[in-house]
Amino acid sequence: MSNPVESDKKSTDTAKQEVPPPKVVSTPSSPPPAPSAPPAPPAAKLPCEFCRRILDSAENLEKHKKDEHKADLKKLQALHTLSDSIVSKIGAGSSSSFVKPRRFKISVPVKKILKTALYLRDDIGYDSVESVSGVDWPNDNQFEVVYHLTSYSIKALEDTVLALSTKVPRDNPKAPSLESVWKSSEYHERETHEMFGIIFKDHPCLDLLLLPEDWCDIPPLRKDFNLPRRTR
Amino acid sequence: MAELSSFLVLSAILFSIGVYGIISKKSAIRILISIEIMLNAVLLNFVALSSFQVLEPPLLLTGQLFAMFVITIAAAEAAVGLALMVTVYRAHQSIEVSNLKRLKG
Amino acid sequence: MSTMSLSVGPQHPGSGHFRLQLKVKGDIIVDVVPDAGYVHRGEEKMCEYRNLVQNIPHLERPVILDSVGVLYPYVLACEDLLDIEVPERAQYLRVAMAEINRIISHLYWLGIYGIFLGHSTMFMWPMGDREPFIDLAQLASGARVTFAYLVPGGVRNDVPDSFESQALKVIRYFEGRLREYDNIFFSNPLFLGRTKGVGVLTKKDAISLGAVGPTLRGSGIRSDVRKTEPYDVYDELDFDIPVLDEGDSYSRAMVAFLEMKESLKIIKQAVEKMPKGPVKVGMRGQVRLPAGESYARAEAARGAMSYYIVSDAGKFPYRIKISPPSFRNLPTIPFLLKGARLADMPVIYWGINYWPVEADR
Amino acid sequence: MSEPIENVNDFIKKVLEIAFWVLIFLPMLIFPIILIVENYLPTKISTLMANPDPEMIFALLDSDFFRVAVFPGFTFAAGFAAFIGLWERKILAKMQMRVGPLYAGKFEGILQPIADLLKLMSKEIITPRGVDKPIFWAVPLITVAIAASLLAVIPLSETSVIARTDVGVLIIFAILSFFPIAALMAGWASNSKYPLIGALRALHQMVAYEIPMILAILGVVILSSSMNLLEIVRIQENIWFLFLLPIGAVVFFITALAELERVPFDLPEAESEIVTGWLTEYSGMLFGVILGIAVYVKFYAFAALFTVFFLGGWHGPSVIPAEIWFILKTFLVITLMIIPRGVYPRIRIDIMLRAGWAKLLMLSLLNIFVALLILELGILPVR
Amino acid sequence: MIDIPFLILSVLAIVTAIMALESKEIIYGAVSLAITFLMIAGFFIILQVPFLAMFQIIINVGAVAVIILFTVMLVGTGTVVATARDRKNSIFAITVGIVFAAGLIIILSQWPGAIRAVPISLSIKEWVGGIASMLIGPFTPVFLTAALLLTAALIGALTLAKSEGTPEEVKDG
Repeated sequence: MSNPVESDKKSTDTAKQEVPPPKVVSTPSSPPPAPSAPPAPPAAKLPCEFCRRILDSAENLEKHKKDEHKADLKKLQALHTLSDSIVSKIGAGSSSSFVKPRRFKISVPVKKILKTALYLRDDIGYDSVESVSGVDWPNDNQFEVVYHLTSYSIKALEDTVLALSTKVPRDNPKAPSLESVWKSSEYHERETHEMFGIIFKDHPCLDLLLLPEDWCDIPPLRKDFNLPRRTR
Repeated sequence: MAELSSFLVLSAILFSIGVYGIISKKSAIRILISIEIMLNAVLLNFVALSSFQVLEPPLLLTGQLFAMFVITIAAAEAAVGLALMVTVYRAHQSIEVSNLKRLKG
Repeated sequence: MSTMSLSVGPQHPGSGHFRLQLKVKGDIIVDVVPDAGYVHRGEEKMCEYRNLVQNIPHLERPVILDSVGVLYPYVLACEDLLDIEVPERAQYLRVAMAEINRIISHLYWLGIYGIFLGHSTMFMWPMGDREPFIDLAQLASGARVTFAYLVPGGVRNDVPDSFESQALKVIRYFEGRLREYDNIFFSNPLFLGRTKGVGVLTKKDAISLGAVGPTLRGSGIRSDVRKTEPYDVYDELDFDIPVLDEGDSYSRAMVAFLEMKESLKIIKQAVEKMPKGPVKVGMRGQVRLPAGESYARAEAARGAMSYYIVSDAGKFPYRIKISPPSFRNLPTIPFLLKGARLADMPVIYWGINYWPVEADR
Repeated sequence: MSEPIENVNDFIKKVLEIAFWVLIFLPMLIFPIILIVENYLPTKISTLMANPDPEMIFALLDSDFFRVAVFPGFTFAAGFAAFIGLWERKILAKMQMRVGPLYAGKFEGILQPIADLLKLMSKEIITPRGVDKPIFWAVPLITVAIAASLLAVIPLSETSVIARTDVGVLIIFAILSFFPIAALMAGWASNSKYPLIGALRALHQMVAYEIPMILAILGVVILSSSMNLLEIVRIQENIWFLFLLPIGAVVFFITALAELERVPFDLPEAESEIVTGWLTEYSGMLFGVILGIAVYVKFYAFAALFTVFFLGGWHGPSVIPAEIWFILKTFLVITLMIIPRGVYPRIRIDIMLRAGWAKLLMLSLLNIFVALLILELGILPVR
Repeated sequence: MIDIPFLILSVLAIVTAIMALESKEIIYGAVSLAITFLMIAGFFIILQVPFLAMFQIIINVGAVAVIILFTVMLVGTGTVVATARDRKNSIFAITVGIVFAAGLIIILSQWPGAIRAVPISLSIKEWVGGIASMLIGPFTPVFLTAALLLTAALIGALTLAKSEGTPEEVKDG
């Protein structure tokens, strides 16, 4: 039985060569592709301390580590341009929380999340949701819903994970369900709903998944569901 | 050994049980069962007569040959009858002979 | 033909702690409602009341089969937040243990797959062949099932020096056994008859349903976190990712089977290339995560697993979100079972390698 | 008998029903006792005990009752069946790199079958609610009876055979047709979903595989031009039918596996899908009787039939007595029938039906053609 | 003297025949019918025709009774409630049955013609030879029409009972 595994020497060194700027699918309404930034001279102003930290440690390493660092730096810059282009595309209210090597986070107002999701899936190429997590911020009275997106179709974005987050008021937590954009987020959203009480509008079936049918307590993962006081 | 007449009497009794069954029973399956009983009564008659009677060699075992034919045809008839019953049940949800009045399916 | 509702319940020998409500018309499954949550223990809530190191034993409890695979992303996420560099030897040890655990988990799955098909030998052989690997893991970590071997910053203890020779012996033994598995099970005409063309998952559906692991790679998508985002020393080791295109139960089983061959290669390289040196970074007693958030993923036996840790520099982590591979494979089960035959239900269900405890957390 | 009797009609019905059951079971019980009391045992035993003279013992050994009850009959078959149970588990264990039953009995678990029987006897027999009691309790009895009735016709040697009939092969076909009835009654009486599916599957499988089996045996009957099993074995004096009709042997082997519901075809009690099929509701000794005794006696009977039809019954160099030859050959066939359980998974119902109706039927027709060809060319020594 | 086996068999046959019709549940009816067929096969053995006895068991007990049991399971389990009209009807049926039986017995008991004291008992070879020669001789057309009729019945039964189609049809149906 011929071994169906084809040796992929080729793919191990893709991580090494220079990552092209994100291939933007040419849709008429897409913004002008970000200019492929020439490797900025190290002295130029660097947007965040991660780049500075990589630069400081660049000097005292031997030769082969150095070009690996150069590739990391270049990819980091590519991520910067990508996240800036997304933020500019969405416009008001959205901001890029951080850009780390291979991870970057963008927070978006609730009203625009559906539009952003469609844009991210069709134009940028993030075609699958890895996990949907709710985070409870009681002191600024908000729930934060974070979608972690990854992409199978585009090779360059394969190792990056975009965290798309939006904030929902704690008293009536309503957020549009992105099940129509990514089918795989259905069960994740159902679980976030039963754990936090966030209502996802027009979700196909929003009843309890993991909790028992007769669960009548407040959603368990909220901070005011204080475990020690309940179990004593 | 039992003589011919006792066999004939027995098959007559079985046959009349079959007749009683056909007349009095409502469920189609009971009617099919009574038909089977009548057929077997006739079968018994055939074989009894043919083994007690003496015919010339070429036609010696006609009765038993007929018995074999009767058995096979009875089996085929039972199969078709039951297939009919299944389709009737699927259409009317019941095989009470009394309420299978309407002609349409 | 009226539809009969059948519940492949939490007690059914074919489903584990998980219920599938099937509507069956004749021999065809017409409607499937998965009912998870029978063994939900609130892992994420428990994490918020334990510090960094106390979380390790209870995080690996749900998946006793693949405890290193489950802990790997948690440890990577913590190191990302703590921003510490794991020593070289610890990275090799972690990779070796992860691959040993992958083989243990795949063998368990292959065994149960055999008994589902009524093939008792295919159940007995893998169960027997797990033992040498479990002994190898016991040699390294001291435990047979829940090793708790990975800690943020490296591994708990160094391996005895007989580990390398023992590992090479087990690898030689198992390579011979894999050839026998191939001609007894995978080219067994009745096995092919039962699994070929059953529960076909196309490439597009695999992506849209968010399948991971052998289910994804069985449908022709080359995506394995060890290759797409190499963590620790995976980029220095030479191994392949088996990918098949048919997407039926046979190709999922074949992908898992070939992965075992690759894992053997990885363990051999890791054990031979392992440099001397410290096995963990001294935490100097501070087990507080600095403020910030991190998201890490690793390739567990059943597929890509990820942890999202948010911390506000308090005593305990503020929020830990676990996204296990079985939970992400859950939508594929009803999708594939609709329209399948009742006799194919175990072949499809267990082909997806769904582990109820891991999905419920 | 718990319903109160309202009117005369019910009373007559109840009397008739009791009369029916008495008339059915009375002859079954009394008849053998009459046979024993009148002809053989009590008088002979007392005199035998007094002065055991060999000639009376030989007369006893030669009597029909001994043949039915002991040697080629039920006790021998049950003992052999118990041993097969142990032998099967031992072979499977060796194939699967494990040890198999070890602790019952000194030498490698030799007493394991007895241990199983005792364990099953100690288990409580639960008859679930809503179960149709008379039929539920009758099924184990019927299964054992049918399985044992196959032994009446199988000749172990020239002398030790129970029934010397000219229609031996037809009797086997007749008994074959009883098995589906037992499965259906068990499935129906258990009054629950899984046994019903199991019973229907058993029915489909047996009907689909009975016809190729009958045609395979037909090939043998054509060659030996007689339906008397003794005759069939006598003709295989110097050449076994296995070499003349290899296709028939293969078809019979496969259909025997299907009839016995052994692994490639054990759909009716497929554990992972429908929990032990039509046997689900049985527990304790009821289960023990069916699974312990009836199934293995049937297994021995089919292996013995294979030896009679294709391996030339008791023929073999006369250094060993005929019966031992027969037992050795049956033992070989049993081992061959056990091996598929270790090698093959279960096949799906539609593959099974398609294989049964299309492929095996074709093979058995081919086999009949080969048999006629051999008859024409006169390869067999003319009788 | 009336020999014991014949007596037992005939009593059993009649009782099981009545049970087949009168039993409460149809399942008992089907089982008693199978036993009746068995008794008839017993008679054939008494009449020295073992081949036909086995033939009867294979076809009637093995196939017909199994199909009836199968259909009863699938279909006919409704309990039949006996209304007043039924009781009147059954009394009428019993009288017709008895009259019929009496008539038949009177006619059949004085059966003329050369009657042998003991049924002929032929060895299997002569018997099969006789049947075969008749089949090839005067009865060939009957034999062929029987074969045609059987295939027609087979096809008819299949088309009648064929309901839902293969998995594909069920899925989109």
